[in-house]
Amino acid sequence: MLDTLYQYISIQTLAWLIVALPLIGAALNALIAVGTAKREMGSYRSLVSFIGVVMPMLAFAAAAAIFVTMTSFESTDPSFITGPLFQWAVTKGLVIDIGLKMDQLSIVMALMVTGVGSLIHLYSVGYMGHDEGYARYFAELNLFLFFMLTLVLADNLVLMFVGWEGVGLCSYLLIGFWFEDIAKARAGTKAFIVNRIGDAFFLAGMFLIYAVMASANAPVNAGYFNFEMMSRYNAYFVPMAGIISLLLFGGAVGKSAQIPLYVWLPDAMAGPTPVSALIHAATMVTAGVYMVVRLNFIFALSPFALSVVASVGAATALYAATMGLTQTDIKKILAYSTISQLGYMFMAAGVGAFSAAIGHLITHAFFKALLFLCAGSVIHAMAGEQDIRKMGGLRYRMPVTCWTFVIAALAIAGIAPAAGFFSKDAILWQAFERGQYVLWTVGFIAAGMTAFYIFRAVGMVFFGESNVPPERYKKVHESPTSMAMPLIILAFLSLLGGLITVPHVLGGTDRLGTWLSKLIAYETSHAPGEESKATEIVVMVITLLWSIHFMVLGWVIYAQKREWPNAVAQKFGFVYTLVANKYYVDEIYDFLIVRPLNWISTKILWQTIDDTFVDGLAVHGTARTVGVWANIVSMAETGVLQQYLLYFLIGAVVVVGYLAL
Amino acid sequence: MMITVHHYLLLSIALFVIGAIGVVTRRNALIIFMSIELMLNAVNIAFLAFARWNLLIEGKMIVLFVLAVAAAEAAVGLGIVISIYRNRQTVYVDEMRLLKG
Amino acid sequence: MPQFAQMDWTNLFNMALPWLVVFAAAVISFLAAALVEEEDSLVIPIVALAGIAVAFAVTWQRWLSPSANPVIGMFIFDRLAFFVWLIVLAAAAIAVLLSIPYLKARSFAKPEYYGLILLSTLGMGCLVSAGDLLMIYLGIETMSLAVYVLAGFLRFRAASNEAALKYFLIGAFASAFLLMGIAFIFGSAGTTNLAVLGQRSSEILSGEGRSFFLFGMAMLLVGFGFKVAAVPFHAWAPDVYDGAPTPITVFMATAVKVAAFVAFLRVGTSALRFSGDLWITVLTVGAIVTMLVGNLAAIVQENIKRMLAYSSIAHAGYILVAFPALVNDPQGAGRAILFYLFSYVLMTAGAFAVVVAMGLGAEEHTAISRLAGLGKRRPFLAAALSLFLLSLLGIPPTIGFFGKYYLFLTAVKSGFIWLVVIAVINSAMSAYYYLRPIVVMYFRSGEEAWPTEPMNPAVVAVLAVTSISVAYFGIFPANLLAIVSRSF
Amino acid sequence: MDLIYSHLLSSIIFLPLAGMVIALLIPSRHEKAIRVVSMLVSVAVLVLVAKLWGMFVGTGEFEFSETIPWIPSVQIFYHVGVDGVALLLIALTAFLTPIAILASWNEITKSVKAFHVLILLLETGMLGVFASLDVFLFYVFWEVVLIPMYFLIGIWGSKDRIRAALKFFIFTMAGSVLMLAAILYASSVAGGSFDLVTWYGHKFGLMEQFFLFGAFAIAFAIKVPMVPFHTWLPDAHTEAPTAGSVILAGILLKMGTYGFYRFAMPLFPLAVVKFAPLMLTLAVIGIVYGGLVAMVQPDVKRLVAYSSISHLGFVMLGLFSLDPLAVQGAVLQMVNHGLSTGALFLMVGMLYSRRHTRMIADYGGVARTLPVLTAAFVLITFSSIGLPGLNNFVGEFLVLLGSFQTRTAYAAVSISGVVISAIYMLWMVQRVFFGEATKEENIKLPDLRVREYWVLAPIIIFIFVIGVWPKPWITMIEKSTDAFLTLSKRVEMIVPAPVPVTLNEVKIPQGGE
Amino acid sequence: MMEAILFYILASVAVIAALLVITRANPISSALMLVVCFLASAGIFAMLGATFLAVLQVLLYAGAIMVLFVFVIMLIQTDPKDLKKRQMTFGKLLGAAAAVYLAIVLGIAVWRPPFIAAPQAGEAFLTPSTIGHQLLTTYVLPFEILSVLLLIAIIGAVVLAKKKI
Repeated sequence: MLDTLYQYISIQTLAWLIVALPLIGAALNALIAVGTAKREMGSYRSLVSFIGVVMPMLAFAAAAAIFVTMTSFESTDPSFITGPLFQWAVTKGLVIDIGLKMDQLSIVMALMVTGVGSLIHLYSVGYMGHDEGYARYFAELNLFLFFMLTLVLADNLVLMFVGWEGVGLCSYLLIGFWFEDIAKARAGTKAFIVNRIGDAFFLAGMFLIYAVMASANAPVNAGYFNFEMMSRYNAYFVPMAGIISLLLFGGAVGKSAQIPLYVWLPDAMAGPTPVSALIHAATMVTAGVYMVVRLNFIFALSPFALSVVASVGAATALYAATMGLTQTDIKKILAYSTISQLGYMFMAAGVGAFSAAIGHLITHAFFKALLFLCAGSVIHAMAGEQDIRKMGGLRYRMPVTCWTFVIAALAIAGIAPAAGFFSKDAILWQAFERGQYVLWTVGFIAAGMTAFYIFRAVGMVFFGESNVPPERYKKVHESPTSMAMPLIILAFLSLLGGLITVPHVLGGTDRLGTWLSKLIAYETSHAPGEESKATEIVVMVITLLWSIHFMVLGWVIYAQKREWPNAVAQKFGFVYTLVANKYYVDEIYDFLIVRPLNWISTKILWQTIDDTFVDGLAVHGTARTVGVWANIVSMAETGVLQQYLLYFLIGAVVVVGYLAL
Repeated sequence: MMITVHHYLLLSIALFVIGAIGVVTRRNALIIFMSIELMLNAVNIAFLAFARWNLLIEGKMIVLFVLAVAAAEAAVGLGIVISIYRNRQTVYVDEMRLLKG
Repeated sequence: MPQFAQMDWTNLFNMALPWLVVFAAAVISFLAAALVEEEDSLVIPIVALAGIAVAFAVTWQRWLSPSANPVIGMFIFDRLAFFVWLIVLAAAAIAVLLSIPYLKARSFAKPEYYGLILLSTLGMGCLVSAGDLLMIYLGIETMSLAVYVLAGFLRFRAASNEAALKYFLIGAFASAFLLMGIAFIFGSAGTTNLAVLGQRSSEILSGEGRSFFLFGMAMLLVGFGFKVAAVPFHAWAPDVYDGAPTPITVFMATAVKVAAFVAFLRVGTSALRFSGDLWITVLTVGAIVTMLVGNLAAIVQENIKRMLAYSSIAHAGYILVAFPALVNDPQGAGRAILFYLFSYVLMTAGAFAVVVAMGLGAEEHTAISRLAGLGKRRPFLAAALSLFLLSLLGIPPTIGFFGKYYLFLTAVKSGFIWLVVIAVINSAMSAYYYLRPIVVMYFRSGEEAWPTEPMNPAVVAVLAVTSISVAYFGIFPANLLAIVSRSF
Repeated sequence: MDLIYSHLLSSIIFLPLAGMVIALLIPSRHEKAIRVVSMLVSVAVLVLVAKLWGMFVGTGEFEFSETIPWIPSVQIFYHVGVDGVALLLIALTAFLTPIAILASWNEITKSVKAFHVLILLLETGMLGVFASLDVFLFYVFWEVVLIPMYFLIGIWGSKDRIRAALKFFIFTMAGSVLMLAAILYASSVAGGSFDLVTWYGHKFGLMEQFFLFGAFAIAFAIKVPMVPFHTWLPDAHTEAPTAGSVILAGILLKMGTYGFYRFAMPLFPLAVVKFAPLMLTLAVIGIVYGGLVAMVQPDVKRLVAYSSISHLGFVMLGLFSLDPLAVQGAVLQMVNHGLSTGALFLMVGMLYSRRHTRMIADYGGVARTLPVLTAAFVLITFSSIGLPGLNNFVGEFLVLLGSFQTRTAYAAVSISGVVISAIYMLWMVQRVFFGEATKEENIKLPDLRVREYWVLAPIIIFIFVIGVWPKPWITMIEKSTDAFLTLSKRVEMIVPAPVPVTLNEVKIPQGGE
Repeated sequence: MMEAILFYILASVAVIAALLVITRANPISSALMLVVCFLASAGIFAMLGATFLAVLQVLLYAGAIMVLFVFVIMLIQTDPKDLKKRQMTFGKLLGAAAAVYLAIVLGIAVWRPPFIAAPQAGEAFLTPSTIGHQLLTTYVLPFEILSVLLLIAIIGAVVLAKKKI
């Protein structure tokens, strides 16, 4: 069947189509959006849905076709590049092509992005069905896919950066989608700005890469930023690898919401829930992880940089998990959970387990998207209510949502055999195996917390007594098919997605790891000896039991004994307040950075330096000095003739005195 | 005791400076004008002294012209004084401060 | 001294013909005054204008074919004299033209007026072609005496009286200094002839006559400083320009100044420049102080006549910037000065012409604030004034810019870069006050529909000629530059 | 037609002047006719520039050069010609002028004739500045630009316009008179010639270079404007009418950077070595400081004005880092800033014409009432922030990339500008457009009119064109910037030799490393 | 010796008279003192060999011009009581000081050796006929200009001073 396809269209063109289709969708929907601005959309609504949903699906189909083709390649390396569509910049010393790189990593990402993306688009048809910004929504969402795919498929760093910033743009637009709520608009602004801080580091990293490539005398024509070229001249990166890696990681910290730049992500929940699912859970936020893995050949050169990556990841994983414990907003819980899970991924990358990072990235995409979509379904049903304390017992009213949510919760909690179990276990095991016991311990604790907070949510939302006012409770209903369908598909994936990473010890083949192994420069793929096999199983079981324990605990407490937590909270009042207020980090940033910056800019830079000194003292001061002298000189012209004669005489005396003496 | 050109020049300078002092110290336009006449007179002495010592006739001729010009100036100057007196009933220059600044 | 006995009378007549024409016109105008009955008859100004026109044509012809032997007695009939006299005649014509409506508006069209302008012009003719200090003195006196009278011509106006008195007293005082200077130069050099002085000055300066010579030179500088209104001998200028009838102000600011500068230039190139450093120091300091005082005081003026008066002081300062360069590069500096004088006359006359045009009502309004809204009411008048002011400011492509440029270029070439830096900073400072009338005319709206009088053809003619020249020679200065180069 | 083609460059320069004369001849009550004529003339200029662009080869030397004796006795010639950079800026001028005229179609109702006359005069001045190869000619055009802009601000500006106009004038004048002194001095040591190409070949002494560079640099730095000579800019921008702001930000500021590019740096390379740290420091200060001050401005126009200071800091950083990429980036940044900031001012003008206020606090929530305007504004905002794929990114990226290689520390600090620009722009957008429309006046506003679409569309198209495919633009200027670098990096100066004053076909050294 | 005595007498008279000119409150006194000064100067003129000019000085200056002055003074000033009191101001002091300084400077500049007596021989004695000859030969041009000057003076004085033209 594919052969027939390739008679009409080359595989390169197909690759381009993956990127182009969402762009076309975005453009068309943008036109509709502008055309119907301030008017009723009417029949355009179905056109918008059609374009918006079909384009990502087609892109997914194209990606799938390429993936199938790649798996059937007989050579050891199935990757290929599309070659430049056009040259973005060519000058002496700089060549940047616009080209795509289809390799094992990028195609997996593309599949995930288009796949999950399509589902979420489909979900959005129902979720956003009555919004007046419908066309705008789909335009922005399609545009997001375009940029995300650009980011993923780019064959060079600059193009990747284009996607990188582009997804930031879309994130900004979509977070602030309901811009009339100033808090939402503010959240969008905050997200973009915090991301920008990371991007600045990213840029600096790119410039250093350029410097390295230039010093390596790499052939300019191929492009200094080309991944292929960079990996070929890998050796030259040795002296600078640490700093470059850290700078690039700075970018990842921003995009993937790690300490200390994670603050935007909880706020980003202001966007429509499908957006949170797609951008702030499944795809965009994982771009940082993707970038680290993509450039693993540089990161791997610097153990120090890797250890920083791992430490930041682990710290974030634990830290965010603690905050997840106390949140009462369902989306916020998921947001902190996302931050925490991203921490895991970085921890994996940091210990050198790049493929484990990607594995968790993929499974996380499934179950976290699912969690968000379920949450969206609940919120939709609850007419916008997001506080889990005002929910409860919803399983009777919306069973599909409930049970898919539980599946996703199992997955994220790492309960076998759901997807999360395998991927998370891989990370923890890799840390343990490489002797990173501290990291492992942190990850282990965080895993328990994860299980606890997610089942806390399950318990409070779907089980136990309902806190919903009865008349409202009656109105709660299951979501329409267009929304339920993606839930079911994702539940399926969350349940079975782990199969791609089933480790050898459990009789699996770690398909993903094998698939990616070509690209990973430094994965100490220990052929598991007998000893470690046993250890691995022991560790695995311990982790599993630990997670199950907390799962049960969380469910019991919050579904059955809801009075307990308050008692605990009162007992540990200070700690609880601290955590519930997210450690006051937003306030601290506000106090330490935002306010001082504002104050300095206003009072010192603008009013003091600019207005008072430069403009006031220097500019107007000069003018005033001139004015004063002008008045003095003018006053000397008193009108009295004798004065004039006096000036004359004095002048004459001076001239004569000077000349005659 | 020889009288040299320097003596005459000193006299000339003395008269010139006295005239100048008069010009800057007096307020009566007529006296200022007279002081100026004093200065012109001093110039004439200087011219004649130089003419005498250089044996040049030019100096004396110039004095002739200066005398004539001074006369002409006197006519015009007094005309101005009269016309201003008609308007303002004063010849004191410190009262003429219409124009200033 | 060249003996007069050997003089060729025919040659003299031939050369001095334009002078004679002006004199004749003056005499005719006095005679006509006896015959014409009505006061504001146009006969007398027309006679004056005709005389000036004929003189202009003849002078131009003389400029084209100058005599091989220009020195006649105490006169030098060279191209410089003819060129400058052309400027002076033009300025006189402008003064006459502006006077017609001005005097008519004040019902004081006395017939002697135009004759006095012509005689003063004649005095300037002597001044610009003077080859002898005595002739310079006489020229200055002839010129000034008439202007004293003209300044006080509006006898019924206190301001006019006051201007005349101030001008006269300081003028006489300055003449005494000038004369004293001449006396000492005569005493040390034994001659008052400029050419001879030029030949002998270095010898005198190294001999025992040095101190007398320098003393004389200092006094002479004081005298000229008064005439060109250089600081600190400038104090009379704003008051006199302010109080005098505006057409006479034009005459003083242009013709008198040009003639005085050219006489100064002649003296400077022939004799004084040999004193080298002393000359440079005095003139450098003088130039700086003059520019500064002129520009500073102009900033706070509320009266456009006074503002232009200070502006003309500042411009004297700019011209003085080129004087130190006379020491090394007399030709270049002289040409630059001449060019600048020409441009200065055009733009100053133009600007004052607008002031005259504004003052044709019952009263003369010279407050800058009265210009409010002129841009709307009288777009052409406002545009012309803007053009002149911008030219005075030195914005290309106006003649004022090129003039200034050429002037400063000469100074820089002779190494006076810091002087030029000060000058250009002054020039920037002058933007303050040159822009003010423009601001008022265009950016503020005036309620009254003033001035009510229609434009007078004479004023229109002056404005047309000056504004077109300012623009044309600003863009294409090459031809004018060629004329100037052949004149010096 | 042949005459026009054989003197294409001069035709371009003086066509607006001819248009000005025509406009002058039309009686002022025929406002429509005046508008149409001005529009047609400016479009005709654009067409001719397109023709010029088509004929441009890009050799790195001056093309289309024309030399006519002007004031031969003082060696002043009418000498014009363009290299890639000049052509780019000429194109920008020709592009923005019709847009400015169109933008004023309904906004300007007072003294319509004078307005268009001045705009056309301004266009001639600006084109002349970019095309002059004779320093005297350059100075003339440089000053000619001053007057119409002064009037534009002073007559059609808003409340505090008089003070702003005066400040603009005196600031610029103060700088340019020093430049005049420097020009005089340079010509007197360069054998009296005013020809730029001759000057390029002249060896100025070390101290001479310092002083001359200083004088030129002050004049240009005021125009750019670099901190601390910038305070005229916020006032001028704020008070100017929309068209004035567009031209001021879009083109006039580029005259300063172009001055550095064309004169101050290649003429005085030794001084560049000496002063580069200072200039770079000022540039970096400008980037950060301009951004931070922009952040806290309560007035949209002031905000955009301060953002210009920040953006032009990047241009200066690029020029003075003397790296090929950075210089190319700087040149592109000039154009990009012209487009984006021009568009921002246009849109602020559109807002102003609806709401008659520039204060951010008076807006809020207008996105609902003006969805399309908001969309366009956000787009331009992101262009200004430097979103990849839009025009500004190209310039900023190249500047930072290049300067990072030669001037790492400065570039590293400047990267913060990337963050700051996001802060002030997005914060402003948020406060102006988003949130609930609480104010009565903001609820009923008409969205973009057809004319306004036409005003914005060309700019938006070019924002995409340059951002998506910058290669042709870079190719066009590459040779020229190489030549610039060769000249500006002549630390070992050319052997002093009497320079022949042959003005035709004088070649500047071919670029290359 | 005789010359010296004469010189000192005349000089001191002239200087004292000049000082009185500038110090008298009443312009009439000043005018009279000025006449005295002019007469003394005429003596000096004669000593310097310019007898004709000395005569002219007496006739023209001390005679005609001073009479004119006195006329004007009488014309405009009726009562000596109206005379303003003289006052000492800083400006006047400064002016006087400057003038005195000028005198010192000039004195130093002038009082420099060699002090030589006037040459006795070859003095061109200025007789009226010499003057006439000179005026119509060497000085004919200034002479003509002088006539213009006097014309201006006549007309000017009339224009300014006449009550009604």
